[in-house]
Amino acid sequence: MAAHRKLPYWADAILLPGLNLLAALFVSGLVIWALGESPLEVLSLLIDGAFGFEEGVGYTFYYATNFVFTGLAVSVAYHAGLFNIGGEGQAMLGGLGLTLAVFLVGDLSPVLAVFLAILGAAAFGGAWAFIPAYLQAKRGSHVVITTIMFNFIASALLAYLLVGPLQRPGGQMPESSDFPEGVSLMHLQDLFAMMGFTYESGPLNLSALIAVLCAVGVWFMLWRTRFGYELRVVGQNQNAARFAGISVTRMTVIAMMISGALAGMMGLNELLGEQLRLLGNFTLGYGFVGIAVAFMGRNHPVGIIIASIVFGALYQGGAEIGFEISTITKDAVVLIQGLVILFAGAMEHLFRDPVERAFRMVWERRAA
Amino acid sequence: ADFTPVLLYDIGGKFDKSFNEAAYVGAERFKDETGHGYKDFEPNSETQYEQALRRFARRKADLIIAVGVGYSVAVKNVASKYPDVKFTVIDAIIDLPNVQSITFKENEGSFLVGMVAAMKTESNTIGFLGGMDIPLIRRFERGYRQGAEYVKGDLTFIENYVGTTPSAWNDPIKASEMARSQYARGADIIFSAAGPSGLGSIQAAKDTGNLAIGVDSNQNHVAPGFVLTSMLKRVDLAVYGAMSAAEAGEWAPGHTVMGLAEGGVDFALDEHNADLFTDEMKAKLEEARAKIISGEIVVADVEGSNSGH
Amino acid sequence: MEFFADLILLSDSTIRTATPLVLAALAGLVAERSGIVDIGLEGKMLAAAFAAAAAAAVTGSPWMGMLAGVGASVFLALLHGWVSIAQRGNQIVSGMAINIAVAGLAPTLANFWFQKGGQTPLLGDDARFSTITLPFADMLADVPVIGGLYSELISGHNLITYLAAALIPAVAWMLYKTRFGLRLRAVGENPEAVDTAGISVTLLRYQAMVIAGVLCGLSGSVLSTGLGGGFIRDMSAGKGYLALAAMIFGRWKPVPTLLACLLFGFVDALQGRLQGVDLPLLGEIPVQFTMMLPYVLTVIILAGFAGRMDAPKASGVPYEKDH
Amino acid sequence: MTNAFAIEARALSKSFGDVKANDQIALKVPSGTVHGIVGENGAGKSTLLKMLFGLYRADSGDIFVSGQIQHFTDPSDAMAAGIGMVHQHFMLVEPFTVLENIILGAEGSANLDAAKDAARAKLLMLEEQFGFNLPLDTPVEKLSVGVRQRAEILKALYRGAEILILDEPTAVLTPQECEQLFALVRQLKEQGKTILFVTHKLHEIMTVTDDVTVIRAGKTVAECKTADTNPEELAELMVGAKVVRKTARKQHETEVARLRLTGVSAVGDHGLELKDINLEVFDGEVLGIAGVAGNGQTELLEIITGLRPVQSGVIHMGGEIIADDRLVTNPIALRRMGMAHVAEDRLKTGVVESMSARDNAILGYQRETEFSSHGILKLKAIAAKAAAYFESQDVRPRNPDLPIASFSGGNQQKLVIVRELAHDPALMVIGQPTRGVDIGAVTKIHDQVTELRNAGKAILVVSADLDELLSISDRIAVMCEGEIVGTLKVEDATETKLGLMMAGDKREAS
Ligand SMILES: Nc1ncnc2c1ncn2[C@@H]1O[C@H](COP(=O)(O)OP(=O)(O)OP(=O)(O)O)[C@@H](O)[C@H]1O
Ligand SMILES: Nc1ncnc2c1ncn2[C@@H]1O[C@H](COP(=O)(O)OP(=O)(O)OP(=O)(O)O)[C@@H](O)[C@H]1O
Ligand SMILES: [Mg+2]
Ligand SMILES: [Mg+2]
Repeated sequence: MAAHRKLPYWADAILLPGLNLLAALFVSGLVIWALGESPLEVLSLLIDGAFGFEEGVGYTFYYATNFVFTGLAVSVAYHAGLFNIGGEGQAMLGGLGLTLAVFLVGDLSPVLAVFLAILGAAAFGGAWAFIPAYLQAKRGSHVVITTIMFNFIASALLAYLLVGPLQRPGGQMPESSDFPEGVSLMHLQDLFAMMGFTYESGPLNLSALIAVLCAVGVWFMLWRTRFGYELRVVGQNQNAARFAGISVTRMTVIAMMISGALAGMMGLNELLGEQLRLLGNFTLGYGFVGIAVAFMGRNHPVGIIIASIVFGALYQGGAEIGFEISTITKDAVVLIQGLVILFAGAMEHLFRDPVERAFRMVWERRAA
Repeated sequence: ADFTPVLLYDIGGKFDKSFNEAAYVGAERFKDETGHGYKDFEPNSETQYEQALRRFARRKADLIIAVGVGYSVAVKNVASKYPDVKFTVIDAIIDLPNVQSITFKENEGSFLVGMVAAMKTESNTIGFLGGMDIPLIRRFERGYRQGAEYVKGDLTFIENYVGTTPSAWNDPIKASEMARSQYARGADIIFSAAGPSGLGSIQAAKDTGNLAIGVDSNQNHVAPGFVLTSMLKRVDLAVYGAMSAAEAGEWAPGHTVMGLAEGGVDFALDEHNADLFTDEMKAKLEEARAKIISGEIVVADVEGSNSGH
Repeated sequence: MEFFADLILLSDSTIRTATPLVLAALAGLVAERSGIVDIGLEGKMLAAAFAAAAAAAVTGSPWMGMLAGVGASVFLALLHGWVSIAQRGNQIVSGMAINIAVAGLAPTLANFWFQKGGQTPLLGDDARFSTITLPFADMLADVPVIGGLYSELISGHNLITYLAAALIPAVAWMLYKTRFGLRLRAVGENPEAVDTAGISVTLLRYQAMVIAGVLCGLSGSVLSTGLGGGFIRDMSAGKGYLALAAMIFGRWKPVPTLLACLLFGFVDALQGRLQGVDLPLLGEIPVQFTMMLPYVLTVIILAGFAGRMDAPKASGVPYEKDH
Repeated sequence: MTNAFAIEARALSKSFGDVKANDQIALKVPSGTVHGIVGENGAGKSTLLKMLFGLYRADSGDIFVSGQIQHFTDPSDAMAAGIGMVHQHFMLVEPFTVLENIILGAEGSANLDAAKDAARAKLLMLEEQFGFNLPLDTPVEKLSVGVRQRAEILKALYRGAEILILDEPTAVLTPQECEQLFALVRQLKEQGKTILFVTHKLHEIMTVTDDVTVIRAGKTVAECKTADTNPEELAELMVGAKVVRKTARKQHETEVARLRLTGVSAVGDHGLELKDINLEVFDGEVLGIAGVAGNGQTELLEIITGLRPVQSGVIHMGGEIIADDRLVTNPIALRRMGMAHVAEDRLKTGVVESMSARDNAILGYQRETEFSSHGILKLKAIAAKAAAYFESQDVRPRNPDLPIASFSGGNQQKLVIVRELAHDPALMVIGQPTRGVDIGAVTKIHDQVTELRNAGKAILVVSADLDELLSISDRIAVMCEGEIVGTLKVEDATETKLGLMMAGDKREAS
């Protein structure tokens, strides 16, 4: 059964994506070479910057945390057959919910504030996804358009609040006051210090663990619970869902709200973990990158975590290149990110055929 | 080792045709004049502000200049951890013994270009175009308006903001559309404080045969004859000054405000717009400049001003 | 009378704003009608804007600019086509990747070639498509109503805007009145039917991508050499996504798509006009809320027009021909 | 060579990976004949036809058309050689009109209007010649399957096909439509065309073909004149063993109405309305519903199974109201009350194509405590159950991890049926129990339905296949235009009577 025999799991999950990543890096290398720099030097700076020292690793995982949240968000909606482009806006609203919770009770009890902030982020993010979801379910309004629109609306809303009611007194930029003392998610390096060893992990904070928990939760929900089963049925075949007694409307709304809640939690990392205030544009396109992350990760939580780390490494390593070589600007790094998404995310089959052929040859030789 | 200062831009990036670019110009001048190199970095996100500061602080940079109000919190955090490293922050005020803060009185410069606009307008309607509606930009608007009203009492103002996302600073098409609309509604001069989007406003001035006022850097050359003047914010001087002072060992912490008196803000007059100015106008402007410097005219600021004190 | 003048003004602005939108939306329409989802309009537009401005700056000719803009966009369209058709890749990811890569590539190249910080030099009047005054526009300007309409609204746009006006019926004609259009619409609905009818699905889709590339290239060119006068990083500013929304809103049909683009253009012009204006009853609305207006309105209209969307059935699905 | 075969295949082989779909297949079709091909699900019939039409390329072997060797690289080559094919799943663009569909790929002029005009003239001639009457300007999505199929045939004739390949053309047709098709086939034959005909219904082979080729496991196992064989022999050749119904209908009294519809009306699709439906299904009986497709049978199934609201009237199940003008009972609740439902359209409703067979094995029953508790799926129980289903129903291949889409329709149907049987239903509602299923599986499914009936359960069957209804029902109700025009005891029913009633003739109703 050589042909029906599938590639071993490791080839599917690691070898093929790895080859694609190499192809992306190769093309990036050509661009760097064309810009007059040494591709190898840049590559080594990138890897070294992302994984070469404690703080670099910290930053890599810090950025990855954002992508895990937004990638999971995209993927939960996707499994329900919905394309949520609104991660950006949902993250903004999540940040707002978080901030409101912090200012509401921050002075009373930091612990309670952190707890409520997490809930606030999820609740506001979910609520922001509710209207597009409801309109899709009840009125057939295309969720792709409505979520794009809601991104713009969210940013305008945040801009209004941050130069109005929530503005930092005396501030010049759209940002809120600092969170009250002690209202933050602990940095992991402090946690490590408490446990008795030092590891400088930069801004990496507890939300990274929350993100991993969310990934596990999403995995469990999708493939181990009845709810997840029903969600996937709705995503694949709405007629079959009705046949099986599942309410498509209800599922659409719930799935989008879970998606929005996950996107909303991105603020935990950026705001409650690091910036300790609400910034007007803290989402910085992470919501959009989440789409690429989700698909690169084949819409599986493990894949999403891996893809997030790749992107985290690109963000962090890319910054390190910028520190050292001024001709490789942030733009060049953005280009490399685009190429990685293209090769590793969109060209799943690029090396599949050659690799399968190679495997078949090996199998046949063994069989003979 | 060789003296190597570090220059950190804000998210707008090195060539924003605005104050980041001015900072770059100042650093280049320092490099040309002294032969000392410098390092610079363009961050992608707020998180990288602190990351960059830490990185260079840890390596004991000779001087770290951070450009932009966005750096406030990051500089505060890092500077307190590295008390023996010198920081200069532009557009923000940090009260620490190893930090020098430099801010500008944009409202004073705006006052002067507001006067120019009022003196030049024939329709008695002038416009303002901001990138985002944020306090920083409102200060430009406030000064502009006051300056114009100082000259003429009965002016009509039209005011627009481009957007609410970061792309508001990079949307010349929308800016140009808004400027066209203002011109069509009777404005004949528009002052835009919108970063690169402002180029769209200049374009619209050219296309409709009206006048625009540039911002931050001298933009008179962009469309000679159509740019009435530019409101200069001399971040280049600030950067050059800080670097030179540090090299000479004269760098000192504390807060410096650069207004008209210090030459930190101004309006641009050069060969591209000389024809648009009459001697009478120049005289009036110089008079006002003197009055502002002497304190006879107080240019108002918006709440949240950081240049006062 | 002032109301009328205002309306003409708004409409004039609507036409300008809608020009890049409608060109990009038509590009998306042709691509999706052939079965390829094109979320990469934004990137193609930006690439074209850059290439057009760069070529126009170097050669001094807007025509060379347009050629370069279209060339760049067609190249990306074919790349997206190759990923979608030959690689059977994920079309959404490919589109996103192109958007992101171009956002990085364009300023990088601009910097490399012009050292102006990710911008191209500003274009002189000769290097742009400047506004064209139609015959008699000046003469008629004072005739009441019609004069204003003609001289303000119809006259005085750049060449690409007029080209766009001509391309809308052309695309509609191509789609509904030609053999190619029939096959194009068929391949987006049921590629197997096309295949068994002996027509190459692959070729049709590549052809569609070329057309989409040309349209999107014009859309980008008008940004940097028509409406604007040079390239600035990220100058497409989300217009590609808006065009995509307009196309969906227009239910993948040319005329409704045009109307959607005009609506977006109009509401955008209106929101600019409403900024800082004292409205009866409401007073002065904070700018952030006037800026929300186009988006809120879109959502409301969309919710009003309930019903199914007629997306081409096969769009986004790679076609796997059996052996 | 004047006496060449219209189409001939010599030692054609085709493998998909390790599966030898066709293994040295031989086929000889004399010109001007109707040639039947029969075989089990997955025997390789479609694969053979697709090679003849240039859709697949043979691994080895040769194809001859009128004695000329052919090397088809794609369907346009086959069409050029005079071959036309009507696929099992129609190759039509739904929003296009019939005319547009017919000319697609053979438009002639680049100007569409001119092309349409030219085509219209030619089509009218063809229609006259073959007695078609197709609504050329109606979008295909609005047409019934039978009309669509004639559009497909006209499409092939329009391209000048001399050899027509029909892959399971009758699987979705009503008896009337079948008759029309057979008439057409005979007419085409008279005009000198050659026809290849695949079907699972052996009586059709007997009525319409001249010769028949039997395929088993990718090999030609027999080739003979139709006149020299009979259905039993063919079935045995196909399956490799005798095919017999094992279960006979037991005589017993039926008194308890398990399902009762009283004065039910509902809004249907395409402007149809269900009007004043009164119906009872008793324990221990099979009630068949006959009707031309699109006369409300689908809607009837939907209102009973909780998928469509009723406007007025009441539906009772075992004494409880399950639907009225305000109430729609959720399908899950209905299943818990003992109603099992085999959906009419497998792929559209009955299964989730991209999910594994294992996941599909619990569809609709996912909330039973057997499969989940406290919201958590019981994976082991599910896997065990799926394996048991596969075993008891002989679903092939025996791999519940494969996506259901990669099973043939017959095997999908076996799984769907056993899924519904497994929960000991008191009432079973079945739409098209054996559509596209081979003779072996048909027999098995019919046996199962009869066993259920004998065990005293109530069964409602909607089928387009009158033979099927006649062989498994106790009573048959006929629907026409949303109404029940009458109900016959199976002893009193004949195909002719039913056919008349299906056409709306109420006189036969008793
Ligand atoms: N595209 C394909 N890819 C892989 N295997 C295939 C493919 N098509 C057919 N097969 C294999 O070839 C075998 C023959 O399939 P084929 O479709 O010819 O059967 P068939 O006789 O038409 O069956 P049915 O009566 O169900 O239509 C199948 O068992 C299947 O395993
Ligand atoms: N892409 C594919 N990959 C693998 N197997 C396939 C593929 N396409 C078809 N097959 C196999 O081909 C066989 C027949 O396919 P086909 O589409 O003819 O089924 P079908 O006609 O719906 O079946 P039935 O006649 O039982 O209704 C199936 O057994 C299926 O497993
Ligand atoms: Mg078949
Ligand atoms: Mg079949």
